[in-house]
Amino acid sequence: MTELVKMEGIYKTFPGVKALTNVSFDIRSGEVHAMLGENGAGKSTLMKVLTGVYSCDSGKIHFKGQEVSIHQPKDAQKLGISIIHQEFSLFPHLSVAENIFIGREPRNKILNFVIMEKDLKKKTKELLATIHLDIDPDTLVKDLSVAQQQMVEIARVLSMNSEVIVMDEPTAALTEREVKELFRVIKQLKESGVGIVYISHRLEELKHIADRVTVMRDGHYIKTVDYDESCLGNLIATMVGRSLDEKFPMHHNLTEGKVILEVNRLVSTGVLNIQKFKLYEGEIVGIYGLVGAGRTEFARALFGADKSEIMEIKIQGKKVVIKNPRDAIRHGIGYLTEDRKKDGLALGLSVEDNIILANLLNVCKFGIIDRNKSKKLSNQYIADLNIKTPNLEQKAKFLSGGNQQKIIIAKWLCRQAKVLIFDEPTRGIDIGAKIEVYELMNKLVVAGVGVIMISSELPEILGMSDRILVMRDGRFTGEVNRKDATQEKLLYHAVQ
Amino acid sequence: MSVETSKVSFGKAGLFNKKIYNELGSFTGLLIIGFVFSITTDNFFTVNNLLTVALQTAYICLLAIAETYVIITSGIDLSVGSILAVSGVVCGKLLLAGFGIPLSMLAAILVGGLCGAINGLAISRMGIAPFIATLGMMSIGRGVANVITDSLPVSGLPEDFFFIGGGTVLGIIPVPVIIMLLVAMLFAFILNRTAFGKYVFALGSNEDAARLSGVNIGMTTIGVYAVSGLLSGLVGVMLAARLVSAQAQAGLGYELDAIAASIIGGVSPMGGSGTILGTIIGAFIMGVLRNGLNLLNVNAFWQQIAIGVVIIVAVYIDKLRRK
Amino acid sequence: MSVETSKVSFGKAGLFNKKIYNELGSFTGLLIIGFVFSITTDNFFTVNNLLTVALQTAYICLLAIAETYVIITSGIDLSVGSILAVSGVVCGKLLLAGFGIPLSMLAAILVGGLCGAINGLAISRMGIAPFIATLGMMSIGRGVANVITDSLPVSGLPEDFFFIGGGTVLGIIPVPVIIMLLVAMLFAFILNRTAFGKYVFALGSNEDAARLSGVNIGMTTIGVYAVSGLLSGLVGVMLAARLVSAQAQAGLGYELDAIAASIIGGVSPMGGSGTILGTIIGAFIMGVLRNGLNLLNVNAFWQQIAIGVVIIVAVYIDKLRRK
Amino acid sequence: GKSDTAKTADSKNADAGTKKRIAIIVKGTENVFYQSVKAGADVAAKETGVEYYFTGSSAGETDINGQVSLVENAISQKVSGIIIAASDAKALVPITEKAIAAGIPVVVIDSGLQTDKYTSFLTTDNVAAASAAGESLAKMLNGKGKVAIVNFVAGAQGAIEREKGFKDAMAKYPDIQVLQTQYYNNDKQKALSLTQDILTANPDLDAIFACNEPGTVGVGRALKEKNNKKVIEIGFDSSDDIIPLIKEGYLKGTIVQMPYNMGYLGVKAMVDKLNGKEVVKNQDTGFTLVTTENMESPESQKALYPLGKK
Ligand SMILES: Nc1ncnc2c1ncn2[C@@H]1O[C@H](COP(=O)(O)OP(=O)(O)OP(=O)(O)O)[C@@H](O)[C@H]1O
Ligand SMILES: Nc1ncnc2c1ncn2[C@@H]1O[C@H](COP(=O)(O)OP(=O)(O)OP(=O)(O)O)[C@@H](O)[C@H]1O
Ligand SMILES: [Mg+2]
Ligand SMILES: [Mg+2]
Repeated sequence: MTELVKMEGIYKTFPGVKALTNVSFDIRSGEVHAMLGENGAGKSTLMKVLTGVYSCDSGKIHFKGQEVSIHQPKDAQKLGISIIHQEFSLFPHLSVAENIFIGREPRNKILNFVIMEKDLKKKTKELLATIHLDIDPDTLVKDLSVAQQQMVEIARVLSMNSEVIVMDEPTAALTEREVKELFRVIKQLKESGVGIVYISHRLEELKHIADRVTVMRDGHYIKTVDYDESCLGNLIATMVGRSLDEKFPMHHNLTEGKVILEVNRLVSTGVLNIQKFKLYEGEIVGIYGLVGAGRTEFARALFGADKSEIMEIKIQGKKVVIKNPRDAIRHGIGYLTEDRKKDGLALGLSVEDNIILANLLNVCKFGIIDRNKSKKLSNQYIADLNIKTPNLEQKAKFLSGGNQQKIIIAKWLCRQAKVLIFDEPTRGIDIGAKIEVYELMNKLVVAGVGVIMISSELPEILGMSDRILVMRDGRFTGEVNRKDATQEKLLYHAVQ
Repeated sequence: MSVETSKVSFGKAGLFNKKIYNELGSFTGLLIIGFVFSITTDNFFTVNNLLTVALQTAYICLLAIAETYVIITSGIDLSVGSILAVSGVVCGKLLLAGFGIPLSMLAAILVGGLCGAINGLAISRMGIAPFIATLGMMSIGRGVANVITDSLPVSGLPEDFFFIGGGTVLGIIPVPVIIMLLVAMLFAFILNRTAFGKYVFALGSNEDAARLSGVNIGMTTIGVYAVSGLLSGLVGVMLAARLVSAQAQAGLGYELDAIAASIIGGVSPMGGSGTILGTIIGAFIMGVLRNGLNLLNVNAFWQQIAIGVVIIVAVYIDKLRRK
Repeated sequence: MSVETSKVSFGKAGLFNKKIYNELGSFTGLLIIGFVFSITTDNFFTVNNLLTVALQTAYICLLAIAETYVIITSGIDLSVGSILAVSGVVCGKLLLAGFGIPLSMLAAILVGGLCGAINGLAISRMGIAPFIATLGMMSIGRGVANVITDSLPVSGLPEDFFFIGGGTVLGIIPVPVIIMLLVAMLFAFILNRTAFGKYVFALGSNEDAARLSGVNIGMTTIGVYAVSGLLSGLVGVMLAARLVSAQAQAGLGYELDAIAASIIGGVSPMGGSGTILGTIIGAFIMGVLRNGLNLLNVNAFWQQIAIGVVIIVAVYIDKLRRK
Repeated sequence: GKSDTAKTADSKNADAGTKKRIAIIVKGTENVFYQSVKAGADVAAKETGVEYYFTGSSAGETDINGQVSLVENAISQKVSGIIIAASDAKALVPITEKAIAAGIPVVVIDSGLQTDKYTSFLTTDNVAAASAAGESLAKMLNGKGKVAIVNFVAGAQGAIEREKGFKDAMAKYPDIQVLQTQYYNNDKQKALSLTQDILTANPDLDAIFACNEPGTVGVGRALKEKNNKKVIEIGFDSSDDIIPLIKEGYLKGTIVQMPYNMGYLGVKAMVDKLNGKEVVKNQDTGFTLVTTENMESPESQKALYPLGKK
């Protein structure tokens, strides 16, 4: 195997943050090089340096033995290095075909500036077929589901025929089925000699694809080892600086709590048809399903974020009307959305403002904010959730992906909701933080909160839920108890 | 056309847009306004008047096409009115200096393009917000036009020059209308069928992503504002031709009309979407409204009120239909 | 002040902003401009002239505060100049009808607030883009002011009324300056220290996230435009008082000055950030510039050019500093 | 308009104490009209050896507040005298009175100011001039017909006066019908479009009265585009664009003011006042009605070419 890329002594600082300190890294052809590290460890930053998004303060990059300078994304593209970014980088108003081939459209031979629409569509169709994605190339990206969008990003990178492909948490927005598809593609790429960097917080994925693993911590390179399943525990310990005994902390299941939320009918034509749904105090209900099963739609309808035609629900036995998120929040529901950038965070505002946003009225007297109270609350959750931020005033957009996710969790914890809907709550957060979140959930349910956890990660669903509901086509197609639950059963209901 | 068809793509519906259906809403609005005036006045629905409206609106259409490009990138161009004045007076002075009509026009339009490119440079290289950069140019351009002419009309231009701004072809179709249609087709083609057009959309849809995809943000921005400047320059030359006299005061306040026409025609003020056809319809909604109210002899002050109300209502109806 | 302090928060730096440091850039710009004029003219740096500048700028400051709220929500308000005119003439008519100064002023300001609230309703309930909704109101308001007065000046107002717009306190400090400072402090407080203020920022930063966090988008939008209308109404009343005569033509074109002042003062045209202090500095940059160029007797046309250039340069310098 | 800057810039420090400086504040420096005022002032300034600066609100004729600021600036500069063409008859009163109280004499030109503390007022009598235009039009129409008025901006003092004078004249002829006044906001293109629309709406229109230079040109060009010599246009003001229209007969007559006189006599009056001489309080600077017929007469030629024929 030849060495494709070698990065040496990379340093990068942001105002107030030393993101990378003397990091070295290499990529060989035909390998999958996994990168592990806590949220904010500097993984994405290192890859952004490699792909020209950021310039490093100092350090060297070699490509196929030659020193190269990469100052902008174009430079990397020219060398044949491409990346699937952790944060979506698509154009919502452009079509799938245009998104995939932007900057590299098939052009008319004579009038070089004219795009050949037919060729573009044909090439897109062929490409989508190779990853078994059945969408019309003319669809606007804003009309796709999150998972479909992620697949479009993958298609775009594949279309570049690069020699090095960086995948920064490609599976965070995917479900089991697409993940399998992705792994198939990765194996093909490997065989054809492409070097792949694979960043993920879903450690169980590594066993399917990883050849080598590099661990980073706090902006430092820690070590690189050949992957081997037995070393995983060791790696995690290196990564988080302590050993984690159990992946899914057990919680004390209160048998027969009171019904806290009862949905009798929730209908939205062509999208949702829910007949019966109950959530008990102190319970975690997991909702599983494939992409497009309608889980997010269920959560949004319940929260009043989308209009539904029929909605008969009771909270703590009382009939309530929820017309908008404000009503839902007033009745004690909280909703952690699946796409933190789109509708989770106000990225331009400070960490503090984001944390207290849903809870402003409780830190206000006559509409005036009690600054001390607000600071105290924010600091408390920053400590509880171990959020890495230089200070309370830091803008949310400057935090790493995982820490952003934690801010949203903090927002709803701070609101002290009775019913919490977590849509993909651990998307993109590191193993240590995941366990913190799980422990938090446990603490919440012990305090009597009911949690609805939507997740595409089977182990998480199996490990955390007291009860699991499976959705398909906007309906519940099965219910399984914790002790009877197996992967096979859930998948059976999901595709039945 | 029923609502169910909303998801059907109309295939290759000409150069204007892939989905012409989107424009049906504002087009219906235009038809309704036209219909009302046809009934309430004797003279609205006559060939003569309709051609007059087309002529009056052609100038704003051209400026609105410029704004469409700019607004799709999520920018704004406040300087079109001033650039227009600069190009107009430059053209006038060159004509007086004896450079001949084609050469003077070309040079004047290029001066407009240059002013636009400077806007683009300030925005992309200096990182100035489009509102400020073009507001600056609005002030500078007006000042330059005044300095060039000492704010006196540039008159004594050759009468042949009139043809560009007010002449007719086949004895009836105004030249500005023909110019406008040709320009509209060209710029619709560029927007929808060329790489530059896609970059314009990409820039307005998600600038970060565009940068990460290797789109040359700087050149696209400069290009868009240069286009806006060129079109403004063209309009400046045409307006000067129509009066056979160039004024430093020409086009004062036209930027608001042009921007309004684009947005009424469905260009998203947040960027990322819009069509040339829609923009032209938007310009005609405003033009027909002004013409019709004049024909109705409505008091000038009530006209202001009516125009404000109709603009809002027209956009609202279009909004409802899109849902 | 060295660059290293950039991370030091100035703690409780008054009501204006948590980090007054952010404003140092534009403030330095203002000082430089002032310094240049102090050297080049005899009369710029005199108590009398500085108070004159403050008086001249107070009105635009108030309108710019209104725009600051609106632009932070990523909106725009083109109607401030027209609303100002409506409030001014309403106040004048009420005074003539004998309602007394306090009552007439209050009613006129509330009329302004009402116009603003209508803008807010059109934007939040009808989903009209702010540019269009307020453009409509700009036209409607001007029309209404003209209809009310038949476009004749409303004169014969009580001479006491002058105090609000041109009187002085302690024999020297102009009343409008005092009003402006009080309003600025109040609105800075609201923006930074109340739930409403946070909602304004949240709305501008990410509307979807704000909605899902329980922010009442509709009420916040209406509130913001109502605030803008109230402040415009206040300015309308003050301008009428200064002239002891109300005109339907008052405030024509002031919206561009107000918007420019906010953006020069660092309000992001994309929404989500901005401060009242910055805005005031922005307004003063424009005000000092105009005053200084007048004192220098610069030809009006070259003034236009100079103002355009300085605006761009001021924003650019501020931009560089923030990096 | 470049000379004034240069002149004041280099001589300011040298003899600021000795030389008298006058501020001439007009409604808009961009207007041909005020350029003629300036031409007159130039000559008078040379003759009398004073210095002056020439300014106006860059926001245009309706920016009353802007003009107030310009007067304030003049006061803080301690100029020797102020010559003003006021944007508003009442609004400018407090500030000019403040100037007078500060010992700065004020000469008013072009547009009236409702105070009697000024030194002298030199103007065209807008009402009389427009009325004369109306009378001559009525004669051309034989006292019968349909007439439109297009005016420059709603609410401007001059606009109100000219409309009033014209309408007063029309009121004497019961068979003349006057349409709603429409406005073109000083934009020639808008005046042109407006005229087309008025003609479409009123095919039987007999005449149009345009109230200032841009309007007169716009209306004239609209008639010329359609080669329409049937509709009689009467205008106000003169310029290089207007003169050919009269020659060709699209414009039957126009009122020519004497802005040059305003500038010339205004500076003279101010200098007299500063030298302690008696000054006439109200001076009519006069007007000439130039028509296609009389345009070659010496009087008309002088009115049309105040700065001399080029
Ligand atoms: N543009 C930026 N400005 C300021 N700080 C930044 C910026 N980008 C990243 N950081 C900081 O740099 C550090 C490394 O971030 P990075 O995104 O590389 O982490 P990561 O390892 O990818 O984490 P995650 O697993 O959460 O994605 C973090 O502390 C982050 O807050
Ligand atoms: N903005 C949108 N416009 C149109 N269709 C959409 C949109 N968002 C989602 N859909 C469609 O609605 C259906 C339900 O999507 P939803 O996101 O609720 O699925 P999910 O079960 O939550 O899956 P995911 O894992 O993708 O979140 C899918 O068919 C999806 O394509
Ligand atoms: Mg990352
Ligand atoms: Mg989902």
